Amino acid sequence: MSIPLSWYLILSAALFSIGLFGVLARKNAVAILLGIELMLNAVNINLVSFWRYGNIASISGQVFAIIVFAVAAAEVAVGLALIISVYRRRTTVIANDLDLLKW
Amino acid sequence: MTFWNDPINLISEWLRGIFMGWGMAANLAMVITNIIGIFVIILFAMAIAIFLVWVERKVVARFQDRLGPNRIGPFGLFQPFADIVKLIIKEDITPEGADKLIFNMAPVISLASVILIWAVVPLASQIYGVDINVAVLYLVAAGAFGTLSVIMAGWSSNNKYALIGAFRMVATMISYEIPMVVALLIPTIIAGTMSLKEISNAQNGIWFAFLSPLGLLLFVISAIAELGRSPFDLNEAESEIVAGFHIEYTGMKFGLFYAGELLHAFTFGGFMAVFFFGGYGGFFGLEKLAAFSWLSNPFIQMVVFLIKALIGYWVIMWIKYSMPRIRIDHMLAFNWKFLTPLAFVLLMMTALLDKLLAPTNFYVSGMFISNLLFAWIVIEILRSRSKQERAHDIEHAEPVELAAHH
Amino acid sequence: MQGQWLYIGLFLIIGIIVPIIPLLASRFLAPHKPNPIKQSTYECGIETVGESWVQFKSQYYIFALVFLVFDVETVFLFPWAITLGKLTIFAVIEGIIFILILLAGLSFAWRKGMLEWA
Amino acid sequence: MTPDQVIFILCAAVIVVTAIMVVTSPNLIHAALWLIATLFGVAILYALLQAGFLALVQVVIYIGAIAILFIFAVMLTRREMRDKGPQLNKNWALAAILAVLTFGGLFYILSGWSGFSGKAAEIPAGMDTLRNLGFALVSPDAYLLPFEVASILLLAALIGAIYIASASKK
Repeated sequence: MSIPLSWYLILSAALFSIGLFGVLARKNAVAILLGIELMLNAVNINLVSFWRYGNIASISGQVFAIIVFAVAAAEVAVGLALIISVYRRRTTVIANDLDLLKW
Repeated sequence: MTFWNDPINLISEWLRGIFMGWGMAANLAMVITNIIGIFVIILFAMAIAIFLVWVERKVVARFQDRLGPNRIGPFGLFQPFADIVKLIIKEDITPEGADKLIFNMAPVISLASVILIWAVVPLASQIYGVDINVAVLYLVAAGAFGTLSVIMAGWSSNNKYALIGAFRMVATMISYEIPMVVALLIPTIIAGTMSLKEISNAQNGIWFAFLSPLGLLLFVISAIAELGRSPFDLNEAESEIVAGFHIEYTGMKFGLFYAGELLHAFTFGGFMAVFFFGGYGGFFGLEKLAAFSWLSNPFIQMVVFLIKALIGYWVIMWIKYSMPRIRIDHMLAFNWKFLTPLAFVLLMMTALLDKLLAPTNFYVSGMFISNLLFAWIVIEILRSRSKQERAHDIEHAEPVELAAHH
Repeated sequence: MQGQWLYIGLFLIIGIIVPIIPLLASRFLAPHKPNPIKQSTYECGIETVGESWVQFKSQYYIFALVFLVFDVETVFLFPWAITLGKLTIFAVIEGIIFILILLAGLSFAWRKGMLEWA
Repeated sequence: MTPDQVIFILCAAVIVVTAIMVVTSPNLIHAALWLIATLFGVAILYALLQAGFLALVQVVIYIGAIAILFIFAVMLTRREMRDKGPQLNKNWALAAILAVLTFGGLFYILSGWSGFSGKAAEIPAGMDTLRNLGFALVSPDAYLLPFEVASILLLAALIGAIYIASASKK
C-alpha cells in the first residue's frame, strides 16, 4: 500500500465539488439527483479510506459506508418518486419551473 | 505436486520459472502467467459456447420432432463453425438514429458480463480462476452488467420494439433478482461462507439439494427468468415485438448476444451444480474409500462438474421448449406476490432451523422434512385461495348470451 | 487478497477484449454498403410512426422502486448469513426481525394495489 | 511509481472525467451512463482499499439498482424537455466558482491536518474483515441498532415513495 491517504481525500474532495456543481448548475431535477449521487460517493470514498488508513480492526468505516448505501437508496427512491409525481401534474422536470410553493 | 494432482499450479510455476529465467521481475512474471491463465479460461468458456450452439439446435430439434443440423460434419458437429463464419461475413447494419457508441458497446458488455462470471467458476478443487470470499455476491454483481447491456441495447437502437423489449427484460431481470439472491443466501447460510470452493466442499457429505429442495426450486425459476428464456421470454416475444431488445442487431453483434445467452444458461446450470449438487465433488463421502480415491483427481472433478452443468442446462432447455410464454403482468405478479414472500419465509425458516438443528442428530432429515412440510402448507393455501377465487368468479359471472340463431 | 482483485481486474479487461475480436474481424470481412432503406428502423415493414421514444407505463418504475429497496436489504443480509454459524440464536432472531420489517413494506405495497398491473 | 499508484491514478482520472461528463452532458441518458462509469471507478477504488465486499455492494446496489432506476425515471419523462436547449441554468458560472472554492477550501483544511499523508498499515494475515463486518452488524454493543434502523429507513422510503407515486396516479 504505497498510496498516501491524501490521494484518496483529494479525489473525494474533487468528486464532491463536481457533484456540488451538478446540484447547483443543472436545470433538470433528475440531473440534480445525479449530482447528489456523486456527492454521496465522495463521502463513501472518505469513509472507506479512513477505515483502511485508521484502525482496521474496528470496522466502523465499512459499517458507515453501508449505511450510506441505504441512505442513497432511500434518497433515490423518494426523490425520483417525487419528480415523477410532479412531472405527472405539471409535465415539467425543470427545477426552476416548480414554483407552486411560493409563499 | 504432480501434473495429475495439481495441473494449474504446476503449469503456472513452470511458466513463471521460464519468465523469470528471461530476467523478468517476479511480479511481472506472475501477472503475465495470470493473463495466460485468463485467456485459457475465457477461450475454454467460448469453446463451450460454440459447442452449446450445436447442443441447443440438436436438442430443440429433438423436442420438436426434427433432426436438427446434420449436414456439416458428423452429426452436424461443425454447424456452429459455419454459423460463426456466416455471422462474421454478414453486413453489419447500424440503424439510422442509433446512438452509435452505446449501440456498439451493448453486445460487448452483454457477453463480457457472462465471461466475467467464469473468473470464479470452480471447475475442480485445483482448477479455477480465483477463489474470492465474496464470490456469491460477485455473481449478482456480474448480473448487474447484463441488465445494463439490455437497457443500453434497447435504448440506443432507436426502435420502439427494442425499447419495449428492453423494458420488459429489465423488469423481469430486476424483479427475479430478489428471489435469486435469497435462493443464493440459503446455501450461504448452510455453508457459512460465500466462497464457491468452500460451498462445494461443504457438500461432500450431503448435497444442499436435500437440505433445501425449495431453495433449489427457487433458484431454478429465478435463474430462468434472469436468462429471459421461456416461459419468461416475453422480452423477445416473436409475435409482438419480433426479437425484443436486440431487434436491430445484425451479424456478429447479434452473435455476441446469442453466445452470451447460451453461455449464461450453461453457467447457471453450473451454479445449480455448485450451490445444490455438490459442484465438482459431492460424492456422499465415496471419495474417502480407497477404491474410489480417483474421484478426487482434478480432471475427474472437472468432468463431473461439466456433466452436472450440462444436466442443469438441459433442464433449462427442457423447460424452455415445453412451456408457453406468460404475460408481463402475470409474470411480475407471480414474482412479487408469490415467489418473493415465499423466498423470504423460506430464508427465515432455513436460518432458524440451521441454528436449532445443527447440534442435533437429525439435522439433515429435519431440514428436508421441514422443507416438504412448508411446500405442503403453501400448496394447501394456494389451493384454498384458488377455490375461493373460482367460487367468486362463478358467483359474479355474467350469463352468456347465445350468439347464434341458426 | 489484493492479488485476487488484480486478477479479477485483468479478467475484466480481457473479458472485454475477447468479444471485440470477432467484431473487428467482421468489420474487415463483412461488406459495408449502407442505404436508407436498409438503415431504416425495423418494424416488420410498416413505416415508422412517430418517435421511437414512447411514453412508458409508470408501473415499470414502481417495480424498479420496490426492487431497489429489496436489493439493498438482501445485500445487507450477506454479512449476517456468513457469520450465522458462529453466532447465538439471538443474532438469527435479529436477522428475522430485519426481514420482517422488509416484508411489512411488501405487504404495504400489495395492500395499496401497487403490485397490480392496472 | 508502484503499480498501486498507477492503478489509482488511472482510476482517479476516469472518476473525475466521467463525473464532469455527468454534470455537463446535455443528454440525460448519457449522463446516467456516465454516472455508471463513475460508480464503477469508485468500486475499483474500494477493491484497491481492500474492501472487496463494498466494491461488489457498490456494483450491485448502484449500478444494478440505482442507475437502472435513474434510467427508468428519465425515460418516463418526455424527451423534448431533456434534449432541447441548454441544460445548465443561468447561475452556472456562480456554481462553478462555488464548486472550485469548495474544493480549494477542503484542500486547504485537509493539508493542515496532521494525518493527511498517512500510510496504511498492512492488514494482518488471518483477519477476515467480512466476518468482522457480519459480527459488528449483529452484536448489540456494536452496530445492531443502525442495522435495524437502516431497515426501517428503507421501509419508510418504500412507503413514502409508493404513497407519492400512487397519489399522483389518480
